[in-house]
Amino acid sequence: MIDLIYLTVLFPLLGFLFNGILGPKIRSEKVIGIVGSSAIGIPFIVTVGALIQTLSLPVDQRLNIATLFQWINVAGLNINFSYQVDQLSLLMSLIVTGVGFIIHVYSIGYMHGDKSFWRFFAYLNLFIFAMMNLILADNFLLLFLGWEGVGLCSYLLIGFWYDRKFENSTTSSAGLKAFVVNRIGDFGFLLGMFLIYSTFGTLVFTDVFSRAVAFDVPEHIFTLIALFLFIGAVGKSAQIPLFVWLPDAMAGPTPVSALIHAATMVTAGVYMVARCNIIYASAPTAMMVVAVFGIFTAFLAATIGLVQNDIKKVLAYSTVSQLGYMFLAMGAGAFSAGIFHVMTHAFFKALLFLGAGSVIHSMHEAQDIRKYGGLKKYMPVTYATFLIAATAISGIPPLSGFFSKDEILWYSYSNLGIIFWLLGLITAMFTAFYMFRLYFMTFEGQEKFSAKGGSEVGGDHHKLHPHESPKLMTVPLIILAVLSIIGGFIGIPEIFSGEHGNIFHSWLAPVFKLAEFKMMNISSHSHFEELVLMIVSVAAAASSIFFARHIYLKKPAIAEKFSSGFKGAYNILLNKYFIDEVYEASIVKPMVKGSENILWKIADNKMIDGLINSLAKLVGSVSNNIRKIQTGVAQSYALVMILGILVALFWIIISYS
Amino acid sequence: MEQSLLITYLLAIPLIGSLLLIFINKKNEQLIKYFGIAVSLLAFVVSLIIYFGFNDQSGEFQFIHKFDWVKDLNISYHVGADGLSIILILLTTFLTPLTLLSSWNSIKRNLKEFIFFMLILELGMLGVFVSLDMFLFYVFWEAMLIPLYFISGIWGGERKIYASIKFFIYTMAGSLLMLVAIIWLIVYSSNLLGGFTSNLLDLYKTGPTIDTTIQGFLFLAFALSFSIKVPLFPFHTWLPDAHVEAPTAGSVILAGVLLKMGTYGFLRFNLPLFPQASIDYAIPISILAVIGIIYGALVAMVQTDMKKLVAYSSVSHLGFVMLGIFALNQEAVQGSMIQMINHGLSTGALFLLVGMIYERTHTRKISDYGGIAKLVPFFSFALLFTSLSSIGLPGLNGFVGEFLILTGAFKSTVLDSWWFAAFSATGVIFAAVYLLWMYKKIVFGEVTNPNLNSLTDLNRREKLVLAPIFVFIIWIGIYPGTFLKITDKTSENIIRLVTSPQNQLPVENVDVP
Amino acid sequence: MQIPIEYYLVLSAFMFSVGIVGVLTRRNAIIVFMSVELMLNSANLALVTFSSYLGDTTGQLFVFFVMAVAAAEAAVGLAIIIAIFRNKLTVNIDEINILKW
Amino acid sequence: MLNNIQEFYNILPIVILGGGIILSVFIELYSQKSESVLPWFSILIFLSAGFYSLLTVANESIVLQNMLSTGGRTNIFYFIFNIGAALVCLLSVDYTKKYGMNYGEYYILIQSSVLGMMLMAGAKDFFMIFLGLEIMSICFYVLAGVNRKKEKAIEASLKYFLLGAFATGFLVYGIALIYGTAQSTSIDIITSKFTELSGNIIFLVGVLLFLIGFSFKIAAFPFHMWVPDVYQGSPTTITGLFSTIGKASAFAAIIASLTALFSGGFQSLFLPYLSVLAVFSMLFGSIVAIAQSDIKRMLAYSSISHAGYILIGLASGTPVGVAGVVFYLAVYTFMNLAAFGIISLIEGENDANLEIDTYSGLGSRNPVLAALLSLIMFSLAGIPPLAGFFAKYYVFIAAIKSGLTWLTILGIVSSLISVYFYLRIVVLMYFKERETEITYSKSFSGMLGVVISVLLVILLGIFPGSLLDLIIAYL
Repeated sequence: MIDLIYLTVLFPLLGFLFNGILGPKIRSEKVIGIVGSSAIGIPFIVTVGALIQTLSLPVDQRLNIATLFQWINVAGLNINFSYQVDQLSLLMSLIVTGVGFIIHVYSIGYMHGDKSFWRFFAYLNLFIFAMMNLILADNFLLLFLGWEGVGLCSYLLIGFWYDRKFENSTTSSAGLKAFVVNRIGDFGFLLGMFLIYSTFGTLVFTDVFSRAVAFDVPEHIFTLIALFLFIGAVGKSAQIPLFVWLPDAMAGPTPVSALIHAATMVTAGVYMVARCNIIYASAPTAMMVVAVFGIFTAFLAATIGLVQNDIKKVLAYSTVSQLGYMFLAMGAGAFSAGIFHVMTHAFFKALLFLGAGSVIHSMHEAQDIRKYGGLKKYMPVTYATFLIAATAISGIPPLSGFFSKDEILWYSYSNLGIIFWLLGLITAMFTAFYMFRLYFMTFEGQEKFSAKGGSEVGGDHHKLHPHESPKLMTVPLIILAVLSIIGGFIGIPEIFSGEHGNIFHSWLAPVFKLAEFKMMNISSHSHFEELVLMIVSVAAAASSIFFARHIYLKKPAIAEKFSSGFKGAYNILLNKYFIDEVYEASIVKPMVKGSENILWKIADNKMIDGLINSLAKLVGSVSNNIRKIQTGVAQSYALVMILGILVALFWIIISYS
Repeated sequence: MEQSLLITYLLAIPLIGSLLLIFINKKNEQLIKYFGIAVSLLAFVVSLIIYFGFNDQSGEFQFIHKFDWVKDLNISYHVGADGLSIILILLTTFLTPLTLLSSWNSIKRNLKEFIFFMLILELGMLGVFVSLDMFLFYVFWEAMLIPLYFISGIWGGERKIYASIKFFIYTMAGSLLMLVAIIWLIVYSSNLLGGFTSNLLDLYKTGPTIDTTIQGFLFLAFALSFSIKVPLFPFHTWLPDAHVEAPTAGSVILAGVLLKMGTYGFLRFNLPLFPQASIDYAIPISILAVIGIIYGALVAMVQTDMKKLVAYSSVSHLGFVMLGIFALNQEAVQGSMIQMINHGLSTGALFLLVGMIYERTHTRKISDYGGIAKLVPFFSFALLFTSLSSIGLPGLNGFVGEFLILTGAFKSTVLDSWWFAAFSATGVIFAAVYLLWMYKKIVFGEVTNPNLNSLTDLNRREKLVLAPIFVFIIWIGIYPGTFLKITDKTSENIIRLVTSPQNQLPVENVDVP
Repeated sequence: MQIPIEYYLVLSAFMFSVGIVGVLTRRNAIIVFMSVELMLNSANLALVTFSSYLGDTTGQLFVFFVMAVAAAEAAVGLAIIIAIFRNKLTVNIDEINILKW
Repeated sequence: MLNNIQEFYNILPIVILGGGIILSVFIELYSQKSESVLPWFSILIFLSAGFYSLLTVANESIVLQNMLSTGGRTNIFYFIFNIGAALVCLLSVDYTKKYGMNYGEYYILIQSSVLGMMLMAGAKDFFMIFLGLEIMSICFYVLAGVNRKKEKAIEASLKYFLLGAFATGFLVYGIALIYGTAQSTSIDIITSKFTELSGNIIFLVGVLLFLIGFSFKIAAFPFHMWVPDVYQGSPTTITGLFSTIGKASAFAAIIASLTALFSGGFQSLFLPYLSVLAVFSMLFGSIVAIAQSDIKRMLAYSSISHAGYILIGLASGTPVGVAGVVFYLAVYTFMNLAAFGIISLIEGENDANLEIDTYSGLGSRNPVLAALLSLIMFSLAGIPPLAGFFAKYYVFIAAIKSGLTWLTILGIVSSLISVYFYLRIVVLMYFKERETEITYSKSFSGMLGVVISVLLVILLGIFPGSLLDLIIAYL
């Protein structure tokens, strides 16, 4: 089954081509939906088959490469279209194809009635094709192909409703913003690739990592490579300072946000760091930088998330914050913990987004949570699944969120120190708080949506009555809810499951054994401490949930008092620390104005062109007044001749006297 | 070396075609159009035969055909092709029929002269890529100016006179200085080789023996002429005017092939003839190239006219090619050769698209457009696809060239500093900004301009023009091996000539004239 | 006692420069033409001097040719001047300047 | 005098010309419609003399008691002069009718001026040079003012006469000094005495004055002032005659008499003089030509700048340079004749259509003429694949071979400037539209003359080797 792995890439491409070319001609949404979803379903089955086959192999032979054909072969650079099937890539492709399939099914329902239905599925399939290339690639270049491919698809999908407004600008400019910020990240990634090629002479993962260990490369080179690659990851996974595009990415349809901006694309950065674990391991400073960026993003995003009033914005900032956690894990050297959180986060964050999607769907595109309330009785399934996801993300045992987040907190405490753990804990509390603030304002309490209020965007203005989403949308919610619950059990930490109990950790261990070997600095902390910290984090999460319940359910007035009380702070958080405005003023505006007035108008037109045109005018004016010598009188001609002759005679006499 | 007449046939076809054209009477325009396309397609077929006949294992010139032209100065009609010439010949003969097909009904007035000049232009371009005799090269190099001058002058836009004269004199100034350098080189090697000869292969032997300071001046003379053509940073101001005022066909050929003459010149003449000077001047020229990349991209960002935007993007793209050439290692030179083809395809397609929309709305102002996605879906897809190829999205052709150039520049021993590759890599970001910014303004959003509603999508003919280009864009993106294989030995050969010039000539005490 | 050759040469050079000054300063076309003839004759003088000092006849022979040519030139020149006069009623060179710049 | 029959055959071209002149005088006297007979008769004379001298280019000899050399370079010059003169006559057949100046003497004068040129080109003695020059100049003074009714023509001929005679004064004085110091007027004897005479100041002044006399004729910078007025004033076909074979003959005389001086050790002697003249004429010619509004005057300035390029060939002082000069003269003759031919066709009655803007829109109204004129303009600007380029290329090779790289660079600067005003004509013809219609005379012979010269230019451009090998063979 392993050598059929290329099917997982081929089918999404075929799906894209089918929907893309024949889409407009096929009227029925059913056919498009089925083709689109099966183009992801079949690869899921193939991946499961490959997983089973890999499990049967002995531990050390679980990395095999299926080569399709040669891509670029110039001098030292020999790159092929070839796919690497090992534990990490299988896991990631399981997540991508699994969650992807569910979201495809969901979007058949969600996008029902949209006039360019076929285009949506074509782009989604193209996205999966690019994502599969990214995670299955066996070399950096093919990974980069996937890397930019997903960036392109997120650009297309964010700007899907290209004629709709989005927060005083258009959806397409949000898409462009996403693409450009991604491109800035890719710039860093490119530099990383060049440095790898110039130091190791190849870009194929296996060779690079084996040479990374074999060659005695100075540490600062490793640090530089790691940091360059990290810039790429920051761009793609929306860490500080390049996270500004993720909140704007909410302009796209909700399934897009679920698939791309929660489950798969944004985790590409984490996957890449995990894949290059040996490089990061041999650059401790880079590890520290990753950790610091991670925790700081997590904390900052969580604070902004507290005050957002748009349901998708809250979830967007929560994604940025959770990604921060994953990078914190990477920074702490707990690669498998990071990947574990990627998996669990994919489940419950996708669920949250899809839940939000079904809420928006029933409330006719209204996204402001202050207008929701008491939807519990209208949308039971969404309510239940949303509650499960909220508890999971807040890290309440026994749900998956608890296991993955707690493991990260534990490793950050043991490898990085108390400050990281403390910040992580506070962020966890904020996460629990804003999740349940969202939950209570949406599902609990009395209905704040006015009966006759309608959706501001499109749709008819008939009486607003929320209803449960159709089967096609609720079944995926249920599946994801189940996954969010059982997802944690495969990664139970040793203290509960004994020596090799953590299946997840042992499954991924071979991939990271090079890094473990390099780091060897695990300090020995007793299990007792681990247990204590675990109890502290659970208690903190539970208390913030009750606190949120107390404010938003019992006395909403307190929220008003808080927001009016700390007017300044509230405003800063609401406008996300004015980062967008700062970027606009400090980078974009000067560049545009500068290039327009200075570069184009002055440098090009005035200086270079001016120089040449003035040269031409000079010759013209010179010719005009030289012309005057021809006075027309024969004698003046004779005079000029005589002058010439005298000069010649004078010269002959001097030079020969 | 057996004489092969293939290249002479290749040159003869457009020449005979244009002469026969005179006898077709002006009235039946259909016959003229079909005749023009048939001739250029025939030239394409011959170039394919040459491509398949080319043995890419040997870096030497093949299909050599030589006979005496002026015996006293030992000037001979001496043509041949190596990997570099083959891909550029293919690009020329590939683009010309497409441009003729695209200007099917955009050229109203005296169509016959237009096709005549296009065929002569094709002849001139092919001549430059195949001539191995310095004099013959110079004749084609200059003669090629006349048809383009007429094309952009007669069928151009409003300021066509200013633009065409500026283009003509700009290029003429550079090439005249090159003429002096060529003559100096011929005179210098006449002492070593005994008697004048303008045969390039002999000059390859004597060039490196010139002492470095004079070699520097000669290098600069050649470099000036070629960098005006490229255009390298300070000499680029003629390009936006020439593009804006030229008709669609003119700007496609101008961007598609003419700009490559400059880079071709660097690879064919500057590097092998003056190896020491090339190494000395590699860094200054690369600095200019990097400035060109960033400057071109930044200025393109603020353009209001579509064609000017694409013109400045060409300045930026060719900055990459120049950087690739002067990184002087295998990856970079290969990358620059493939990037020449990529730029020809993607910018050619961009100009074709701009031309097609201009035919319908007669305005090139970006602000006049908005929200045409609903009205012309295929056009929007085509424009997006071409912009992505021009941005250098991996999987499409632009990326292969750019990646190779940047890797080469990064690890190049001649430049030996990361900053070149780092700064030019920012060009990758700006490329995305200005092209997608233009795309957003034109295609997305609501339809603001009322008279856009009458827009019709691309008809079958226009799709037929774009299809082959898109096929090649994907082909080079996914499987560039076909083209990299051709230029592999050639680039090795050129680098070997530069880095270790072995001059077979016993260098006696040469008295410099 | 033979007159040293320099006397004649200085005389012919002097005559030559008088001719030049005549051409430059005089306004009337005929006078200008006469000063040109004067220059020619100064050349004849030099030729005759050289011929006699060198004892070789080619110089004198050359003088005949020069005189013949001068005569022909005179005929043609005067004809042109008459044509000018008939047409513009003036022979003053300063006024003959339609063609300029 | 004629010691054997072979000598007679060698100087046959001159005999043909002489006989032609006499016969034309008789035709003029006795036949009424001499105006229509004479042009074709003189063309016949020219063609026979021209092709005969081309055929007998091989037998080089000194004739008439080493007064005149024949064969080799001289015959090539004979060929250029006669073909050029034939084309001038061809062009002026209808042109003279247009201006009512088609008297027989017009052609007799042309024939005698060509005879003068041939004497100058083959001269081995200063006698012959002076004689040839004077025969040519006097005919030219009259030819300039042939159209008595036109004020400009008379003024032109007066200026030409006064300044021409003035220059001849210097020439004769120069010859006198040379004769005085070198004791002989035969060029071979003088060249053999160059070495010991190089210190003698009188001799050098003599040579300088002689050179100045001729610099006037070839319109080099300080002595060029007469050219614009005379070329503009005189009838267009005659201007063609002056600017092409008139100038070529002056160069031929310089080559005949002074090549030995320029090559040998004396190159350093007159090199500064020649290169200064070359630089100033090139730059002055092309810069002032930009400001011109009359096309004949513009071509006059362009002929000054072309004289500069030819001077570069002379300044190089090597046999290659001389070959370059000869080739350049041949190409330049045909280019200028074609240009002036086209102008004469387009020229209206009394000097209409001479303004440059009258040429706008010609491309659409008379495509053939416009195409021919733009071909010539490109060739004058020196753009390959036309002959003008190869001529400049060859001259530049000669210059750089003798180390004059800086002169070549100034040469290309001036040819760059010249590109602008040559191109302005093409721009006007093709890129601009013209409202008012201009009338121009349909003349078969004029068109034939133009087409022949353009074909010759293209031929020399594509196959320069044909003429060049001939020149180099008989350097």
